[in-house]
Amino acid sequence: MNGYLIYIVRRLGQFVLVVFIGINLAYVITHATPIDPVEQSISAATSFGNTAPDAIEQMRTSLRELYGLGGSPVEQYLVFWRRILRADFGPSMSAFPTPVSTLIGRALPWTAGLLMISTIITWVLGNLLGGLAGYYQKSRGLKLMGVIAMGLHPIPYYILALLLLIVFGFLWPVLPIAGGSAMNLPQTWTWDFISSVLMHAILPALSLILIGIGSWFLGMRSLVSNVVTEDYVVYAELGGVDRHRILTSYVMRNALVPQVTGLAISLGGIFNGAVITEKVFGYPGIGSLLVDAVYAGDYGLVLGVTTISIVGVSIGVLAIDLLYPLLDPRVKVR
Amino acid sequence: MLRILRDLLRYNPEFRIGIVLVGFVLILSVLASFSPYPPDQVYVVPPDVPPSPTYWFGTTSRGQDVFWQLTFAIRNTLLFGGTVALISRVLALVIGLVSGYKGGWIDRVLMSINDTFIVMPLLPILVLFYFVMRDSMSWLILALIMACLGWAYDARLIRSVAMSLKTREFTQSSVFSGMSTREILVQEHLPYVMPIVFSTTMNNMVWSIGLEVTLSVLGFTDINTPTIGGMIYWANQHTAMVAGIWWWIAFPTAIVVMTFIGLFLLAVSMNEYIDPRSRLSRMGGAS
Amino acid sequence: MSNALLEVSHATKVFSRGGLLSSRRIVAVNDVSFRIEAARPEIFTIIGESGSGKTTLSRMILNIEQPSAGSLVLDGTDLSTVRSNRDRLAFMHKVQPIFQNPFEAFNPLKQLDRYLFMTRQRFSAAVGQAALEAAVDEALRKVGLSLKEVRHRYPHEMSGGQLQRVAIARALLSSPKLIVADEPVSMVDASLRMSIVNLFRALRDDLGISIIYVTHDLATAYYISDRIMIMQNGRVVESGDARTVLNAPQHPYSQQLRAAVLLPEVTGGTAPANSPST
Amino acid sequence: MTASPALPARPDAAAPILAVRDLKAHFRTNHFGVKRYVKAVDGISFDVRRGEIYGLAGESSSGKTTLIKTIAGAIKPPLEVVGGTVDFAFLPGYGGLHRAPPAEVARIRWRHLSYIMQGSMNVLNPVRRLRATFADFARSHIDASDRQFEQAVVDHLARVKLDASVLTAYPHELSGGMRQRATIALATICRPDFIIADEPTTALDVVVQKDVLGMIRGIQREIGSSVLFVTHDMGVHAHLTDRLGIMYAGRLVEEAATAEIFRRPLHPYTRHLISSLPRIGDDIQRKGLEGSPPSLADPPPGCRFHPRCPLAMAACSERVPDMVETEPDHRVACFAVNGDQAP
Repeated sequence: MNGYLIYIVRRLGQFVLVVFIGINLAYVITHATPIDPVEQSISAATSFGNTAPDAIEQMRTSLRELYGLGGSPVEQYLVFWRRILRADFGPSMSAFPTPVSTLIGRALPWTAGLLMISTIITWVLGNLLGGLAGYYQKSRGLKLMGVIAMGLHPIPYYILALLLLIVFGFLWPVLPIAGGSAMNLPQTWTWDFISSVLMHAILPALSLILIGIGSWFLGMRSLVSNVVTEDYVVYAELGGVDRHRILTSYVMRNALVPQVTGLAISLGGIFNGAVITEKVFGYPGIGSLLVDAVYAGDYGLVLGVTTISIVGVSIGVLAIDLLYPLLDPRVKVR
Repeated sequence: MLRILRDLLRYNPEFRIGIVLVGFVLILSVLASFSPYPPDQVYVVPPDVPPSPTYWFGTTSRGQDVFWQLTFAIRNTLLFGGTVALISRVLALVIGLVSGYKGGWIDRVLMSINDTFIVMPLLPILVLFYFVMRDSMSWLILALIMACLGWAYDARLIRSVAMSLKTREFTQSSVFSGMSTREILVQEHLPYVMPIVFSTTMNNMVWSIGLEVTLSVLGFTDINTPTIGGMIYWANQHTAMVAGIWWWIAFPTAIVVMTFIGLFLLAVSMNEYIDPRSRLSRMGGAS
Repeated sequence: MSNALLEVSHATKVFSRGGLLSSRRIVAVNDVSFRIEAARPEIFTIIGESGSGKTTLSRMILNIEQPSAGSLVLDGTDLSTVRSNRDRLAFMHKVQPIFQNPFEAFNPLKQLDRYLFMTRQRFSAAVGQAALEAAVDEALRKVGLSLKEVRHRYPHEMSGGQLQRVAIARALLSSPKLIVADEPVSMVDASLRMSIVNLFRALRDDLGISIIYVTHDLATAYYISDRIMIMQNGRVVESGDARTVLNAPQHPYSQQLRAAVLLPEVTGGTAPANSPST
Repeated sequence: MTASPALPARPDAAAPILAVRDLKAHFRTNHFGVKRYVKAVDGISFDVRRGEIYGLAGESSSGKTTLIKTIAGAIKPPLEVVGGTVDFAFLPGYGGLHRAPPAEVARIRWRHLSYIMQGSMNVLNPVRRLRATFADFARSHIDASDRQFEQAVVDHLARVKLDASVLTAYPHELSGGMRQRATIALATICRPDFIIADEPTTALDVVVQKDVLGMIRGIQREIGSSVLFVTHDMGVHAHLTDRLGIMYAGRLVEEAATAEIFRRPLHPYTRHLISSLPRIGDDIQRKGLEGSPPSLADPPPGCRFHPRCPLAMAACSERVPDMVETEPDHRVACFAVNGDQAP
């Protein structure tokens, strides 16, 4: 058990390091560039329409405070960290005076829900089909699926989402193409609301699943075709162990071990996909929030979403890493 | 090198298709030099003309010829991907080889940083960059930033190979033949790592071009330099899809998908070629 | 007082494994001392099973691994002072290794003769292509090969026995005083094994090279060794003249090892009672 | 499961438990234009009798591993059986596992034919506890309640001096010797008629090796199985096997009772093999053999040993010598020994 403890401590250390480096990166980006972020934000925020001069001045003051631009670089750095640790990103510029944290809190469940469900479906489906394709290499259906996976895998997120939008939005309009739920429904736990949420989630989830499934499929297929040549699989075959048992407990089980690590590694990428997907389908998650915040020049919101996504993805990675030893008993001795 | 190319062409259908696709895209990008219109000028041709013998891929609502615009776009996009791949390969190679061969605390420090970059969600960070830089964001700067963020996974790959190479007996034979560390890394280990570098180059280009398209579509790049993503951005700005100007979006999309599938197939066939088992059977080792 | 070619005194190597919280210390080599005289070339055999520390010890002698405590002095030079590139070359000029797996001893992607020429160039004053080729050919002839057979060949084109000969020829090209051979014949086919083992004898008798032969095989050890040293769990349990020790081992572990040797002849006791051939 | 210490019935020479006839198994590969055709097993015939341990000796490229793979029915491309038959007494009429219907093969595996593989490190599923592995392999063959089955496994493990606690362990938690003993227990739990053992002790330390060999012998006597035991280590053969076949470059060159081979080897290759073995307490100078084993992709014509043979004659490079029963139970394939029976 001691080995597991060391493992956990190590992963926690890695988690802290990821968050630390990520947030420092955010600091460097916002503070070390020669451009004055305050003026940038104000010009972006005020470029549409007329804003009263004293409102601009008020914005300027609160932005300066928000950036922590006063004082020495060390003080600025400390102020920056203090705000991050308190999750205090100030009021949103675009939805003044709602605090940034409230906006993020509202959007986060949408993204988390969409991402979790579609990631799990993608991972399970991709590995299952890829595993079968690696084991039954002669099956025509699975070979065809391999070709489809190869074709889908390299398509950029945006293009695929756009294609789905065209197909299900214009050519065959059966699914809602925008929003997280029907506008007229109150957000309470009624069946109408839940089914509306699910209906609205189908297209964005489908785009994420289609785009992601290829790499799991191909990865698992090649892993399985390696695992079947391992001694323990050959031995089980020579031992007349039930074919089904060999496939599940010997082949798939062992091939899945690196795929779990792979899932942790790919979480950051999955999040990238979610941002564009949310934008295309008008999904009210933090991806949309981020994009709109950039358009509106809302510094606090952009920084808040960036920080939250770094922390969120790191927590996801940590969670997967902590589950990993359940799958691979050898972790304890390493 | 030429023999590898010949072998792959002759025996690997995936490589053949990949070469054809990538070759087509490359030819298209070369054609940019012969364009009758400068890429940054608008309303040089009648707007919204569907594909025809005069305008093969039609024209845009901004009065640009889609075909010639596309040649510029794909050239810039490929240049972008190539730049990112080149710089990040150098980083991955140096960090991977040194980390793997040296081991110890150097390895531990480098790999901790490395693992951090692997799981970092890059899009928000790139968006933050754009947010701060705004109009000063050129594609070269974006390429530099992405190269600095995109080496980690491949460095780990190279490191694992370097580590196993280090423990192989021929490394010690080389040491005791009087070779220096630099000579061993360059002459003995690099040949094993090069195929990985080639195949990850393809994957890295797919990755960086994909991100660039994403950012451009959102308008978070220098939209005045024509790229594939930039074209789609302008098409969206003019609601081309709703207006029925499908060719404005369809052709850039088709070209980028071709590029991706081509690069991906090249990477796949390369991987198969460098697979140690297949390599051994080609060389005809002991049975 | 005669000069020592190699003086190992109280050599100890500790590996620590584990992470921040619990680091397990593994004493791979524990207080080992022995000495090889410069004036009297010999085959000195280190015997042990896996985990005995014999390979770690041989790596310390090759200066691939540094001792945690104790010292190793080669021909008057303490190995811990060998740091600079020049020192390392001077060190490797005197000591050369032979490894276990002949198929791994050379880079499979490179031609074999490259290592031979490289070794000669680095360890002797270069004197032109013809002299270089003559030197390489001479070294190869000492191991029963010739430059003609090896030139432009890749490792996979040769048998394990041939490759091990090339490895020995390469080691000879630096004109070493000591060769450290870690299980050099365990992966060589039986029909070729004895030629390699005999070669070690010839190196000692004809060229005056001392050999540290690391093995688990008591029979070949008996066949070629002058002195042996038996190790268990990092410690030396018994050492001395090879014939004396192996004919009548004193330490219980040595006796156990000796008893476990499977003799290549069918003895009445082990033949099965129900043997159908009776 | 009642333990029957009784010895197997007196071997019946007319009905061997395994009869291999003129077996040919070749590798055919084509990678990026490099075609190879390796005749790894090229016309091998021999019998294994009931209740004996039959040893197969040979060097790294002698084809012995391919031979037992073919016998065990582990044939996957690029390996293919080109000709010949493999007949087990418990699987009559098909001429080999590779030709029998899958249901028949499933019926005999582990119940009648089990296998001990080379290298113990990777033979057991690394993510499965030993209890589950035992159940996977043996449960369907043993008609008992779960409790009784567990008890039978524990009793059987005791035979290889393993504690019941190993059942809850993962393979990596055991030492090399324990793992190999566990696989021996696994291979013998169903009391199979025939056990194929491929270098089961090569990776073990000498002291452990002797123990493990003793256990194999003990269990084999107790349950009366026949064993086909493959190793390159002549010491192990001398210690364990009843009869011994010597392979060289894909063919069998000599076969006799193990004691007979060590006492009076006839084939020049065997003679060399025996005489070159060093012995403690014996200082006679020993010689290596000139040349190298041939590549199986391009073997020499005629007798494959002739380029290295001190007794080579003209016929040796032209025709392949047959295995001839020179003396009762002693077969040799050599013109120099048998004389040239030219047609």
